[in-house]
Amino acid sequence: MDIVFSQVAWLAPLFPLTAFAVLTAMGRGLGKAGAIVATAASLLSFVLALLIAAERLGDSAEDYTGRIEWLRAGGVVLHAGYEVTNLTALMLVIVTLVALLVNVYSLSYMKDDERISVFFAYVALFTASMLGLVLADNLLTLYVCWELVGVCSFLLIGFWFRKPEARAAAKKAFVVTRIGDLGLLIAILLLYWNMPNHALDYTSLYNVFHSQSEALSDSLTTLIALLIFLGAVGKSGQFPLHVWLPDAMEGPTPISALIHAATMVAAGVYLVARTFDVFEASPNALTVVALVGAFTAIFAAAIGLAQNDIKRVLAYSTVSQLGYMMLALGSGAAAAAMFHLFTHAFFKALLFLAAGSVIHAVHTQDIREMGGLGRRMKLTAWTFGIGALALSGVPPLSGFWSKDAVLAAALEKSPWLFAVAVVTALFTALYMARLFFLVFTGSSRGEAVVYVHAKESPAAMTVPLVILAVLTVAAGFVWTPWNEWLPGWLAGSGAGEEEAGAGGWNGVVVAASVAASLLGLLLGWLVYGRKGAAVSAAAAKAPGLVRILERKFYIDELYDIAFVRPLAVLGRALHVFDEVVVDGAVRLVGRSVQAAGKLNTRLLSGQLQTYGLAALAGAVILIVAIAGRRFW
Amino acid sequence: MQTVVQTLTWHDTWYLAPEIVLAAFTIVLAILDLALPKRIGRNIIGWGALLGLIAAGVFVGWHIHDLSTWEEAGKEPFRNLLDGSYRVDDFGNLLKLVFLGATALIVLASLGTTRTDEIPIKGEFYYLVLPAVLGAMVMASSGDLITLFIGMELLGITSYVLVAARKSAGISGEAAFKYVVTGGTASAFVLYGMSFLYGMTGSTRLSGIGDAIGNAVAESPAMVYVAFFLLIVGFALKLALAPFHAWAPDVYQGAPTPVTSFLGVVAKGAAFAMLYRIFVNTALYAYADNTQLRDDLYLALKVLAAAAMLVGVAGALRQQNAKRLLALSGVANAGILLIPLALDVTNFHASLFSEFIYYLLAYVLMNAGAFAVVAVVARGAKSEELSGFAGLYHRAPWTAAAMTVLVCSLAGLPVTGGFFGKLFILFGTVQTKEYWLAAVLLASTVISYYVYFSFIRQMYLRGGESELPVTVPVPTGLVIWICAAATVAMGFLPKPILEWVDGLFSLTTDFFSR
Amino acid sequence: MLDDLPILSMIAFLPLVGALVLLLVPQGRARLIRGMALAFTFAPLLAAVALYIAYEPLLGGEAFAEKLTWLSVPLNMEAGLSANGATSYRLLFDYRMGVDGISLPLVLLTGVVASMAALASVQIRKRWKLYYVLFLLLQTGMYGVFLARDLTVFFIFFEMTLIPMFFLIGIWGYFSRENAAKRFLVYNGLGSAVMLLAFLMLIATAGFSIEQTASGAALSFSGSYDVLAANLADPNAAANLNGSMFLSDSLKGAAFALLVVAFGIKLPLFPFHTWMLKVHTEAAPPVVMIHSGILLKMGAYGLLRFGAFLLPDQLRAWAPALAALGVVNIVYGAVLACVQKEFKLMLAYSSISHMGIVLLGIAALNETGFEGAIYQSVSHGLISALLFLIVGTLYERTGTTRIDELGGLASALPFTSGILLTAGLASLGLPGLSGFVGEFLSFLGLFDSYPWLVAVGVLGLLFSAVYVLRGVLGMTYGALPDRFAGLRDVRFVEALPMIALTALIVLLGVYPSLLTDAMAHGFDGALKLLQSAAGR
Amino acid sequence: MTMLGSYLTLAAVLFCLGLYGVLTKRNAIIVLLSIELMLSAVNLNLVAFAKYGINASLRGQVFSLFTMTVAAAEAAVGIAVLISLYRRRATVNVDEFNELRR
Repeated sequence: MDIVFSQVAWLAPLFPLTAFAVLTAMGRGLGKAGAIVATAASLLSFVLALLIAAERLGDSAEDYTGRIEWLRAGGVVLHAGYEVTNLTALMLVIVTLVALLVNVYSLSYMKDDERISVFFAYVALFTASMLGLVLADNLLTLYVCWELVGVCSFLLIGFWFRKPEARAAAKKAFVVTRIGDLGLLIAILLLYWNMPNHALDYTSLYNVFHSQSEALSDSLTTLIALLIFLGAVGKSGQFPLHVWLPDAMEGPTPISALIHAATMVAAGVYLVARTFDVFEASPNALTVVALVGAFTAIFAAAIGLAQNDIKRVLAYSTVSQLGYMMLALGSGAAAAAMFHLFTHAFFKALLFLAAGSVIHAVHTQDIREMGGLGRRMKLTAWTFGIGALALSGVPPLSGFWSKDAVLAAALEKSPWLFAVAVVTALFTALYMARLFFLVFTGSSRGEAVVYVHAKESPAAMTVPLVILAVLTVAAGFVWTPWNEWLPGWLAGSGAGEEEAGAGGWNGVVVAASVAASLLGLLLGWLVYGRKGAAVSAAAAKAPGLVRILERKFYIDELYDIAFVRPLAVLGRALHVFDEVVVDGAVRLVGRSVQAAGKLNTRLLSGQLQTYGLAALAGAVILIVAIAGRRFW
Repeated sequence: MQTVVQTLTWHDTWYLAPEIVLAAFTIVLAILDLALPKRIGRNIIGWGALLGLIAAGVFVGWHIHDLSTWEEAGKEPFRNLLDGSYRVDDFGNLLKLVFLGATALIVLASLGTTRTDEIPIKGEFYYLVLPAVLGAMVMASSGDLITLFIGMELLGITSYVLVAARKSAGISGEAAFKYVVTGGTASAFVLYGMSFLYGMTGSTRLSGIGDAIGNAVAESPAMVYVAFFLLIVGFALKLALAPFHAWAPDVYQGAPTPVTSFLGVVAKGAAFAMLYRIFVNTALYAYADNTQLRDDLYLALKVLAAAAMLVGVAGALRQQNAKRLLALSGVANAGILLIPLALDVTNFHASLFSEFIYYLLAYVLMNAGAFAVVAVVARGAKSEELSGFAGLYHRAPWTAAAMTVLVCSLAGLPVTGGFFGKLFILFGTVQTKEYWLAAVLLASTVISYYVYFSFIRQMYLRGGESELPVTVPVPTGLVIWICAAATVAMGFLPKPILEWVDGLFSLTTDFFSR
Repeated sequence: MLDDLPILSMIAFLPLVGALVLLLVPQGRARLIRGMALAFTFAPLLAAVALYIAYEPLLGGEAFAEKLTWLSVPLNMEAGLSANGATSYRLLFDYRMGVDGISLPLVLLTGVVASMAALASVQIRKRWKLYYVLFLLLQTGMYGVFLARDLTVFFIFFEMTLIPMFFLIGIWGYFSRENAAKRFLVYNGLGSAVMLLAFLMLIATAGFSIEQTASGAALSFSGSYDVLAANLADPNAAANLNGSMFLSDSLKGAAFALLVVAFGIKLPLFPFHTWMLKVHTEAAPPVVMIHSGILLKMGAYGLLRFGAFLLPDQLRAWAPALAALGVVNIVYGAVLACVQKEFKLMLAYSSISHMGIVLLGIAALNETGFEGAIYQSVSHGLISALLFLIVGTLYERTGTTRIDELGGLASALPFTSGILLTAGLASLGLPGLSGFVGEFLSFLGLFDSYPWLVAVGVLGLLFSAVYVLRGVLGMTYGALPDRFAGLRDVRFVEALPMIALTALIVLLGVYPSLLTDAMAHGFDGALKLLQSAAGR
Repeated sequence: MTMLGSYLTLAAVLFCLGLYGVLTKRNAIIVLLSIELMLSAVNLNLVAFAKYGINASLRGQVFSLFTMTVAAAEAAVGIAVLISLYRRRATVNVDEFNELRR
């Protein structure tokens, strides 16, 4: 079957890029019109993505690759190229869809901001680079886009630049993710010098690593894998580089939905999946991935239990879910990971947008000041509820299926990981329940005025919610025990996933996960849902534990002591060194010359006979030194 | 052995024409000065002196031409008078031209600037310059210790008087006294050395000494060393090489500005000429017989040069008085001028004289020019302090520009005569692998940036407290611009001069051939 | 059509002509002076672009090379030489100009940055005429350095940059400008003195050439690159001159060490960097644009030109040291930049850090590294020029460039802040902007031989993120102090150079082949030498 | 040769005396005279060499004649300068001739 649309896949990023160019060129004057332009662009690329996916639905669609020579320096030839596989097609759909919805949503969410066109320009640039990242056929191109999405997220986090917190959060996000990026960069350098004929594209990677060819030593492979994973850790907010993601919630809520829930943060998972051959070639690396993923999952979920900012709760749940995906990858089930990524994108975006709609209504993010909103904004409440249930893994919502697959994979890897995952599931359900009940049920705890004026958001915001809700419900059925379509389709090409059906129907798993989620929800209802349940019920029972959780295990403080302060100290020390020692040496030379001059001036006392004596002394020294050698 | 004394023939007077002309002009002008009534300004005598200098120069040029024609005719291009106690050769002639030219510039400049309160009896100054130059010329072209000594003293004594010419200022007298004592002591050292030289070799003829020195060293080396080191000390005093330099700033400051620049240029040049005559004709000539003596002496010269360069610039760092500053930079430049003589003569490096005279010429130009500017500025600011230069860029932009060129040349920045002069000397140093000396020269150059920076700072970066424009008298302005232009020209086209010098001068014929 | 007129000399000397013409314009006619200065600044840029278009990487710059004997100075011959049958013995100063893949990008850079600086010179408020005269002289010096093909000519042009720069710093700078100027002069004077010594060593030992004429052997010394390269590459060259000339390795080593010091001062290399801090902080922004945009690059250029092409063995021997020094530069500069309160100082230190990357590229000893070094030089030139352009406009409006005194400018000066942010991102090596390519190539080049050094050096990228964001966000983000409320954003005149530079930075980041293609084959000769050096 | 030796020694002693005088004496007149002393040491040398030196000749004596005359002239100028200076400063103490310094 012919693949016309895949050949023009490069148009997908081009639409938003053009939009970005137009918006920046036009400048702020554009206002609302700019927003329209950007939205139209994202619509175009969404359509294209759908077409591409559609033509690939048939199983035997072969991959399409197109590349140009980007730069030739001496022996080095670097390419820029794109590749369309089923995996990329899937990602294309996800990204463009969410982007489109967020664009629509923002049309009304951001309408009062005078920099709205700037906002949409950034979003467009982000969409473009994200699509580029997805389409890239080699690691260098990916790295370029990788950095670009990072910058866009930085720009959007700091979009409300007058807020000091926003500034700090933006800086933090950029720097922390950069740590990971450097790992990726070194990995690329290593690959360049060690791959046969310096190839960096996935196909060659597949050929080299998959065929167990002895091109690279095991240790080297592991090193490369780990470095790539470091990059993923940075982007996907895995422990220990997760600290930036919660702070990133300073950005406008649609951005949190688009970048920090659905797409960019998932890029790390995508990267690992894309270069999965490297990881498969090194079991140790896989184990590391699994462990980091599992730990992050439970760790973030635990923190999520005690947060009071609606967006931060979601942020930590994002971190935790990304941990799930990493766990799946680490367990060798890339398909499961991608599946979870797929579903998660929808319900997490849904949750964020719903949260946005809430914030839009009550102008606060602190759940302790909310409550009873369910009666005021039914649609939001319902959609949020669906998302929450999906996230908690309640069948038959999409979250259940994907989490199921992950858990199954984990169980294959090791029972301990499985256990951890199950507990995480329980936590997840618990904090989602807490969130839902505190926000939507019970009676309002904020000022009455706000509550009274809180009303359902306009259609532009609710429609995306509904769409996402539908998807949340439906998306899960692409891979159910009785319909293993997705893994097969993914395996059809690209990341190459033989042992696709990692999930399978495993009674234990299902039972455990369902039990965990239901238990969690029940707990949540008991503590927060019932009449007269106190907000700080948990805090009252176990204050110490709760404080630790509220302070996020003091990780930020730890880093501050461990890295930030020492760097500053070192800097100041070097500054002194520079002034005193290095420059001091220079000054010393100058001074000594000056001193010699002064000495000479002192000699010029006007006393003729002093001159004479000096001269005589000089003469004697000269003669003794030179003629003397001959005679003594 | 008793040599037959060759007497002076009428025919020989032709070869002495330049010297005779100068002597004649001196007498005539002196009488004129007495005869002329007071009301007539003494500038006439100045112009007369200028005329005399030019006339002498013409004759020198004529001689140079003659000699080159002889060379083409296959005849050795030099002439011995009084069987070699006086030589007319290219070495002498070239230096004579330099001296005459320099003096002419100085006289011309002084015609504009000297006021009665600086030199009460102007005429005196003008007709005393001539015998001084005469002395310098004699030093340049003598082949005998006695004549050398006469020339030296002629120059010395007249310049004592010139230094004292600024009767009004007490410092002038003090400077003169200091100069007399130093100069006298220096001559005493030189003479004492000469006496030993004569004693060891039994001849006062440089050629004779050169022939005999080999055995002398063999017999009693100590005496020869004594002789030469006495000479070195004497010349070090005369050239104000460190650490024999302390008198120079005082004398330069006290003397009238034109005299100062005369001392800085002509007196130094003459001393160098004498140094060349003696050392090349004896030590270098006897190299074949005895390398050790030569190595020691030349090492001494190198050390002196290095010391002079460093001490000179270092000392100049803190000077606030323009003339003292230039005096100390003169010390450094004396060191630089000494280098070529001190370098070995090898297959690949024999161009010591070209290096020397090229830098001497550049130095003459920049020094004369700089002193002319100093004179002009001092006239405006009533002081010779550097602060007098403040804001010169506003007050006299063109003069400031010229001064910038001259200062650049002093600092050895391209593209100026000073730069190429230093470059050639450096190249010689590197060719003879005296890297340490090259390093010292470069170091002193870098330090000298600081020194000359003080001029630039005053001229460009400081607003003068007196923003009144400086009036530049025509003759002085002329000199300033001649110097500046020539400096730049020497920077862009050193070739003609060097070709010319190379064509005329040759170690063997000018020094060694009898 | 270009190869029949001396385009290289035109590029080099058009500004000089401009300066001379300018001297004749009366002081008062400010507008006329400015216009002419601009004209004579853009003329060479256009010429350079024409050259770039006409330049054929495969052929190299042969078509454009210019050679005429400027001075042939006689050296007195001793009997010994004539005995060896030499008939003439001279010191040649050839006026040689040439262009190749290394100098072409830098010439273009010079043109661009100089033009932008000229545009930015609207900020200059006093002594127009002198300023522009010196400005033009400076340009001649810079073009000459990159185009010269003879040591003496190179040195003269090199010195020609010294004096005008000294005045430009000393007269139009900020408070302690005199101090800065003096430092600049003496420090760089020292550098050029050391360089001169090394040059003379090379000329006196490796600069000789003997041509057999009818009358006999004509022996001459010259500093032309070709002669030197030929003699230095030929192991038994010393024999050509009955052994009395020596090209001992020790001497070559000494010469190279001197060159490292000389160009290290310009670059600036770690212990020799303190002078340029003062210049960065005290000089007027347009002057700093030139200084940090072009003059620093001369160091890199000199090391490449004389290291790779004349003394490959020594470069190879020094490569580890250079790489290590490069890493030191990167980290040292970056860490220091992280704690600066004065934005200009921060930029100065970041320049140190970025030039360290250039060193890495040079130490890589392969084409990738070399091209990376040049690319990095060019991109850093553009970026720092842009940054200081902005610094100038900011200082003009706010009267300060201290990070802790500024803030929230993005709301008052959105355009400027946007450009500033872009420049900052470029300087922290964001892909898609020019900074990334140079850094990536340099790292890539060096990684083969010294992976660990690269691994450390990459830290520089992290720190650069830290200090750039700290500085830029500190100035533009956050709340706007009331006293800046009334600020007005840039006028079109000021915006123009900003836009142009930004466009170039983006262009070079997106489509690097623009430069790399021109550089292709530029290093072939050097690489051959290095190979043989490795062989020995 | 012994004679020569003793003459030279005497001359050396004279020279050193003169030098010592120049460097230490406070009275300007004495300083000038010390210079003369040094010069006469030279003359002694010359004459001694002329008599006893290798290939003795009149040259040395001639030289010494020149030296004397010149020395006289020099002394005259010296005294003249000193007198003009004395008119202004009313002292001949060398230490006080230090208006020019630094």
